[in-house]
Amino acid sequence: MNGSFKKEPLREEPLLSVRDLHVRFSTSKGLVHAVRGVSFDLGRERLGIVGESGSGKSQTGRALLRLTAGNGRIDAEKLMFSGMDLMQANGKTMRNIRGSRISMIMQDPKYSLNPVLTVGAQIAESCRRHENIPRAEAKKRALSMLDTVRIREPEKVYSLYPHQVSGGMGQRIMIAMMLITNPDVMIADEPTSALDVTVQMQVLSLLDDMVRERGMGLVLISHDLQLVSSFCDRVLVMYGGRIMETLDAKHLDQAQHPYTRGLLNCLPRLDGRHDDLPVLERDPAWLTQPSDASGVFEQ
Amino acid sequence: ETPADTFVIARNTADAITLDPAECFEFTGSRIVANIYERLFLFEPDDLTKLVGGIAESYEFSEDGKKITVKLRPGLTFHSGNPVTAADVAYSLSRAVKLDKTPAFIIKQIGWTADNVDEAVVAVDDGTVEINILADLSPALVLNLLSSSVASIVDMKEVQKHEVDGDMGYAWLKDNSAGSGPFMLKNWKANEVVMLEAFDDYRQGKPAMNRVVIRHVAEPSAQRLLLEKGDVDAAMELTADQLKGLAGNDDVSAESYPKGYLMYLASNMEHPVLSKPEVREALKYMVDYDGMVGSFLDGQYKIHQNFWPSGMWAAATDTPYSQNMDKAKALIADAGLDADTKITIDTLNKSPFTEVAQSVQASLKELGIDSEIILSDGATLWPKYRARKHELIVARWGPDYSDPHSNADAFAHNPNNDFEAKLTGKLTWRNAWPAEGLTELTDQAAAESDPAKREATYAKLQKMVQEDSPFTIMFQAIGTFGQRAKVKGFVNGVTSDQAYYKTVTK
Amino acid sequence: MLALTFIGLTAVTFVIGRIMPNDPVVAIVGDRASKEVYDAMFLQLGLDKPIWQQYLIFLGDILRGDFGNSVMTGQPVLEDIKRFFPATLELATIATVVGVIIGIPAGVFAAVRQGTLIDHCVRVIGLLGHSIPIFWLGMVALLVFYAKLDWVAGPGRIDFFYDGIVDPVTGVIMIDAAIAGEWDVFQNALSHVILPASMLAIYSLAYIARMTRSFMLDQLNQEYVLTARVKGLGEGTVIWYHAFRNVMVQLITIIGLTYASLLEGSVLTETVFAWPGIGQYITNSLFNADMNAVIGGTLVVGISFVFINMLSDMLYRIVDPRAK
Amino acid sequence: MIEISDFSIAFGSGKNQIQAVKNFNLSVAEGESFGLVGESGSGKSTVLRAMVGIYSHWTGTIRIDGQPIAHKRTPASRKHMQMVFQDPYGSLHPRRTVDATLSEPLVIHGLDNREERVLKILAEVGLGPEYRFRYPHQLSGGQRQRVAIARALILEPRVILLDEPTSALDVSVQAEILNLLSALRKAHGLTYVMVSHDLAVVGHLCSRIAVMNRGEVVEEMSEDQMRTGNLKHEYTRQLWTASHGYDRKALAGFKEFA
Amino acid sequence: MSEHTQTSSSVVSWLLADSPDNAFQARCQRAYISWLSFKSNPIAMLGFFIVLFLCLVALFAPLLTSGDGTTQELSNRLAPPSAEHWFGTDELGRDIYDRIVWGSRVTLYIIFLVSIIVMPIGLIIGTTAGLFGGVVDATLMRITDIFLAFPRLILALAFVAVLGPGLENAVLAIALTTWSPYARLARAETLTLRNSEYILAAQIMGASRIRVLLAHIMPMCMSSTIVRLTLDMAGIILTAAGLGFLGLGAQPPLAEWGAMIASGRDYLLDQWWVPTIPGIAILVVSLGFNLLGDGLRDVLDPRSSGGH
Ligand SMILES: Nc1ncnc2c1ncn2[C@@H]1O[C@H](COP(=O)(O)OP(=O)(O)OP(=O)(O)O)[C@@H](O)[C@H]1O
Ligand SMILES: Nc1ncnc2c1ncn2[C@@H]1O[C@H](COP(=O)(O)OP(=O)(O)OP(=O)(O)O)[C@@H](O)[C@H]1O
Ligand SMILES: [Mg+2]
Ligand SMILES: [Mg+2]
Repeated sequence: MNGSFKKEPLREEPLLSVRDLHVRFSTSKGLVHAVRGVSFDLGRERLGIVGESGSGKSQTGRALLRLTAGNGRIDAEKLMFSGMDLMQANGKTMRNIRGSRISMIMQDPKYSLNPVLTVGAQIAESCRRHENIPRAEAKKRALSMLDTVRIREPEKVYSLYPHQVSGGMGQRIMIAMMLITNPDVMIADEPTSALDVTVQMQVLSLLDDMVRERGMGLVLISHDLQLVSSFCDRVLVMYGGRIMETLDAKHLDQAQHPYTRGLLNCLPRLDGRHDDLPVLERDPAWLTQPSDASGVFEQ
Repeated sequence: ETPADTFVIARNTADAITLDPAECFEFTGSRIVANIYERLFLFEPDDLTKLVGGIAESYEFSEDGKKITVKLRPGLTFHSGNPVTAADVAYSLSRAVKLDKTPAFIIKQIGWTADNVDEAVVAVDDGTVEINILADLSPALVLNLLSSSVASIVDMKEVQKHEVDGDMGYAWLKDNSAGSGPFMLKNWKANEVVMLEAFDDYRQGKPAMNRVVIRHVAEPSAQRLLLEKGDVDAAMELTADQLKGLAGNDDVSAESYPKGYLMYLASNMEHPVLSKPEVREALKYMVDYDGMVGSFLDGQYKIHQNFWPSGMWAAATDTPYSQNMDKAKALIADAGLDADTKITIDTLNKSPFTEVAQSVQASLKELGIDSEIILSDGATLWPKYRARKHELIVARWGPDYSDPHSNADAFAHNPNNDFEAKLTGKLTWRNAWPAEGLTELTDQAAAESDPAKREATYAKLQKMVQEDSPFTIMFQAIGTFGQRAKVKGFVNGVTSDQAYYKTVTK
Repeated sequence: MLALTFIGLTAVTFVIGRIMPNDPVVAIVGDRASKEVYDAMFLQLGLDKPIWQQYLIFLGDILRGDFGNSVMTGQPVLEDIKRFFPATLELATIATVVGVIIGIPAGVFAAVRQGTLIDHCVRVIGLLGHSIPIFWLGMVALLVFYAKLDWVAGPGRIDFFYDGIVDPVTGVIMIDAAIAGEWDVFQNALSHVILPASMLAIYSLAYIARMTRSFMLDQLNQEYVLTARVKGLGEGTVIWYHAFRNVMVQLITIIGLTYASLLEGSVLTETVFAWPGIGQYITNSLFNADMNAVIGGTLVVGISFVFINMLSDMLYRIVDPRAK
Repeated sequence: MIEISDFSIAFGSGKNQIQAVKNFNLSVAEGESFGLVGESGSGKSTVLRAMVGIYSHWTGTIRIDGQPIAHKRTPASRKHMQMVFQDPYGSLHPRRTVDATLSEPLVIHGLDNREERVLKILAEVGLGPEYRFRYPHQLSGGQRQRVAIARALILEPRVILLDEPTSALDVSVQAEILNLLSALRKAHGLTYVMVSHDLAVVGHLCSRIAVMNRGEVVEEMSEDQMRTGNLKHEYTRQLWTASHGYDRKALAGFKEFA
Repeated sequence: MSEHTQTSSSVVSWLLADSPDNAFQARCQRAYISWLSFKSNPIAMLGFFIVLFLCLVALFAPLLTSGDGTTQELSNRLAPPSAEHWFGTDELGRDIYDRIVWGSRVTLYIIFLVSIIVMPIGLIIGTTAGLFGGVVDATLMRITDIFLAFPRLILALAFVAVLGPGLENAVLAIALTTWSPYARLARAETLTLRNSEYILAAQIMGASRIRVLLAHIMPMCMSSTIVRLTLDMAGIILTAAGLGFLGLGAQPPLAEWGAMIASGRDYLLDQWWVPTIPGIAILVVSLGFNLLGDGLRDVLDPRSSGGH
């Protein structure tokens, strides 16, 4: 079902390499350890991260951009991106990387677009920030980008405000905004869960095309295991801030971990009926038992 | 710093509503009118108790004392350049009567009405006016009445030029001037500033100050800052306490002058308790005269217990009462009050009325009478007073003109005590006190032409009011103001039209 | 909608004029007037007519721009208002502008550094500004900056020797002076206006800063701010270009309200600084039972309030694309 | 049990008028479980809301148990039909404990034995008595949804309308709620009308399904038809395809229906 | 000691228990949690202590003073602060400390009265307008607009003129001029609440509009109203003082701080303590309320706590 593109050799030289990533938040109720020792590599591929709510998917994604909320702290053995350890990078370097080399697509276009700026301005801003090009040039780029994400009347849409576009269109605009700088890595945090199924497919296909055409590395975060496995090449399954299992999307049915199996089984299926859906039984030992599961490329 | 030829005064001018002498009856307005207009007779700054001729050069009473023939000074001119003639005099007096604004009652006492005033005041020739007295008044009283600012002489030609719909220039004169006094009105912006300019051809010569500026400054503290800073030459509303604070500053001096205001405590005779003679008397013994004058009234008021202010002709100055709580308590015991007697004290929401009322309240408490103070602004208090709705009131009274009749009429004269009579101008009526016996005596005094007998009658009247009336007259006001040390010759008199800018030098 | 508010406003003003225990006739003729004079004025004022007729007459007069004469100043009320209102306008405008110029950055700054010392300082100073009895502060300010340091001019709107030099075009002396090119006058007027305007500015500043802070905090938690950061934008751009634009939308209403409430005139400030403003005018009129002036002044204040609200609504629609 | 015919409703007026639902017809038998699917904005919620009387400006007829219902509802007429909302965070009053939320309908309808009833219904939705005095913020999303279901059930209605009851929940919690719902239906013989945009979820619970698009029903099908993909309308097929996960090739044939 | 810690810790665990046993415990828990988050805000705590202090001073006024603050000692007027008169004496020789302490009662009284008038009026009008909409909304909001557009002092003066002077009437007048922004606030909030699902759920259950209004919407609008009221308290105290100064508020010899400033302001330059000490009292108390309000907003405002 998934795309045919896969250049195996790329796996040998990851775009992004994460080792032992931790994200901790200090709150009034004490320390929240949201991400606990996550390690993975990302090549020019589609990598999925799934897990139930609160399992640390989004925080993992954000940590890659070092955009954790003010009360949070990131620790990692290494966070390598194209030969650079992001853990050591200063604010300026990070800002230069964000948006231009690593980008992120957010979940809900309704909230993640600035309501008082035209969508065009928001798209153009991205490349103006990173490429220092004149306004007119930026606009041209933005228009062609809108065209690329298959928006029909780019000129018209360019001057619309976020509340004037539909959810699907908003998500395409979001994608255009993040793709305009041609980043190497794209993190998509539940990019379609606010959309209708059909629109969801269209947006995913768009992302698919972008990865294919531009050779990006894509991290797709979602809680829908079925969807992710049908779209991605590899899937990391997270629970309680840890990676439980890494799967090749093709071999989803061979998932070993009871958690992964639970996630799969509790979905109602279109083809075949259960009277009662199996419910996920969580085992506290999952959080403590040593796990060698990681998304690191095998040496 | 103020310019050397300009006299700048800081004052709360919120009361000024008109500068037309026929209508003006407010403190600020009267002071300004007195410097713009002249009258037939007036008091010069060198002796404020002696009435002298202003525009009048000489006068003569007829045999029967019913007619005064006045000769005008020759060669006087108005600000417009028009000569001052007898016709102007006749016009001015008749205008005041016919317009019939608030102060018109002063000269209407002479018996003048809109219908007869043209016959009563006649210009015989350019320099002679004949004045007929149509009421039972002594000619001495009439001269005093004619010295009040409602009898100011206006420039007939100039005023008539601005007449609209037969209003005798009423609309125009409100904020314009047409007089012959030492200053001309240059500019009046209500609640902001009044500017006067010296009149070159004034009969006594051009005043030293080219300009007089009266700035509206409501806060005494702000006035004081302006004065100490030298941005004004005089600050008119400094309290006595503030004057003490000026003591260390050699650039400024604290000044005072006697004022005509009396502060009194009055009881409504319709009140079942207050109308008891014992209670009334107890009030007079209860007041802490010395305590107040020795403290917060210090420098602002002095003890005065008669209805005619000292510093004026025929004023009695004895002060027989002082605080005597034992006597007061005994009187109250005689009156036999209920234990839960509670009364209200109305007064103005201004210093020192509040403080006086509080002192009264404290004394009452000592007598075992609970009381509540009701503070109001004038707009609320006076209508209440006029409607006889008060119980006790701490208020003040100033003479309308410089003759004892002015106050006798208020404190000792009440021809009809009925509520329907609405003699709201009389304090006797307001307190529902019939003033039996005193009313007739007051009429007699007004008509008496022998000055000695008049004086004796007024002495008697003052004694009577002092001994038995709803009024406990307590204090007479002292005007306090601050001025720059270099200012000389700024004279202020008992009545508000006795403020002289023409003698000021810096 | 506007007309409705206007009619309501006139009706309430009218009713207030009628229920005040002051006798409007006495206010005009004085209390020594004879019964005839009193009755004549009573008829002239139309007080014998039924109340609704009186109201219609009143409404008609107002629509013709006739507010009657003020007893207190002897002038047509409209003339008075033309004189006093610009003085208040001047103060209110400066105060609001200062409040905006200082209050907004302070509020933004506090929000961005939430919980730090700076934030607490801005908050406490803002709250202090809101809690100080203004006349007291005014007196102290006069004492310090005028009497002791001599940095500014004292009470009043302009020194009398500069008075009357420029023709009143707008009524706002500084503008008039600027138009006429009389820079001495301008400077004098400026030096007078600084202190009273600062007093009011402290008020508006405190309020604006506080509101800015809380709006900004809301906005900084929004997803789109994260989007902007993801794009690699600098902190300045994120705050001032992205978040602040949204704050501005909300601030417009707040600033409009502040401005409108300052236009009502602050009696205390105007009294302390001998400032001939509309607040003092209305209050004095009220104490002198000068109902024409009270009604006129109140109406003008009310109308300007409605007008400013309308204006801020309009501005809101322009700035906020969501409000069509 | 439920009979809706010629139902239409519009919002706004003049140029801004939106015809939310047009000529909607529906008939649900007693004890049946009926599903409504369709994309966002297709009018699914609107139908439910009109049925429970939140909107009153619709046209057409709605019959419950053969009785036509009036546009303005009386409290008594509301008792037999209750609704569960999509957002478990927004459908509980944040300032009221579970107990207060569950007792209120009893107070309104003057039922006695409140404590007993509350405890009983809590047990039924799988919450122990220890949850009785908690506030919504002390509950997880799934627990909140259970409370919302309990609230709907406490008046012992015969019809329950479910507006996307699981779409805000995690997959694992969704399973629990779906199980609970089907168990409750069996136990009480309830009639369900359930709205969702997820075909699989509707398919799991419902025996008959109507597909809505732009305010109109485009197709009605049985559960079996849906499982086998035996569908007539193009839009329905497209929806069905998309529900099977990402499929690039199929996408090419997608059309715009919105 | 140990016993004490034990009981207190058992109380705490009772307060923090996951599953409260009854409605009372649940309510206490809510309050306790709010208190905890409130407590962690030092500025708010400062405000809280100031207000608490005010209440204590008012409560124990008779114990804290030697007289009732109305005794005049004219021979000792305008005395500077000293061991005998901590805050000096005023123009009538009254002890300013005593007056400040007694004045705290008046201040509290004003606050109490205004609160119990403004909150219900603002809430009822605002929520009714918001919930019922249509003509009701239009009418109520026009009335609100008119009150909002009116110069406040004039309106207050007019009310007092009608009602007569006195502290209660002044408070009533203030309340009548203060409610309009509250109505607006409540209406705006009601509009957002009106379509929220828990309100719809209540309606579906058959709750009458009145019930929805009183039991569901009002409690939600309450906290923002309380916050706004605490923040407005400074202005209310000052307005009351202004009315007192104009003779329409507290009547002497009642010690009311605003009136004390007003009557003492002529003494600012020479006897600074006469107006300054009541000024500071007002400042501190207003500041206290403002800080408290700020803190309460963080705790009570549904947007900033709880929810999602
Ligand atoms: N600012 C923060 N302060 C404290 N804890 C936080 C903060 N942000 C996130 N967390 C906690 O971190 C954990 C992981 O959160 P994260 O957003 O990564 O979950 P997720 O897997 O993306 O869940 P979802 O599917 O709901 O988006 C959660 O338990 C969350 O409560
Ligand atoms: N109160 C309302 N006022 C105006 N328009 C409304 C209102 N309620 C719904 N609509 C409109 O009616 C249409 C149908 O809305 P409805 O909520 O029924 O859709 P839905 O199928 O439930 O969508 P979703 O899956 O997003 O919940 C939409 O276009 C919506 O904008
Ligand atoms: Mg997430
Ligand atoms: Mg819906």
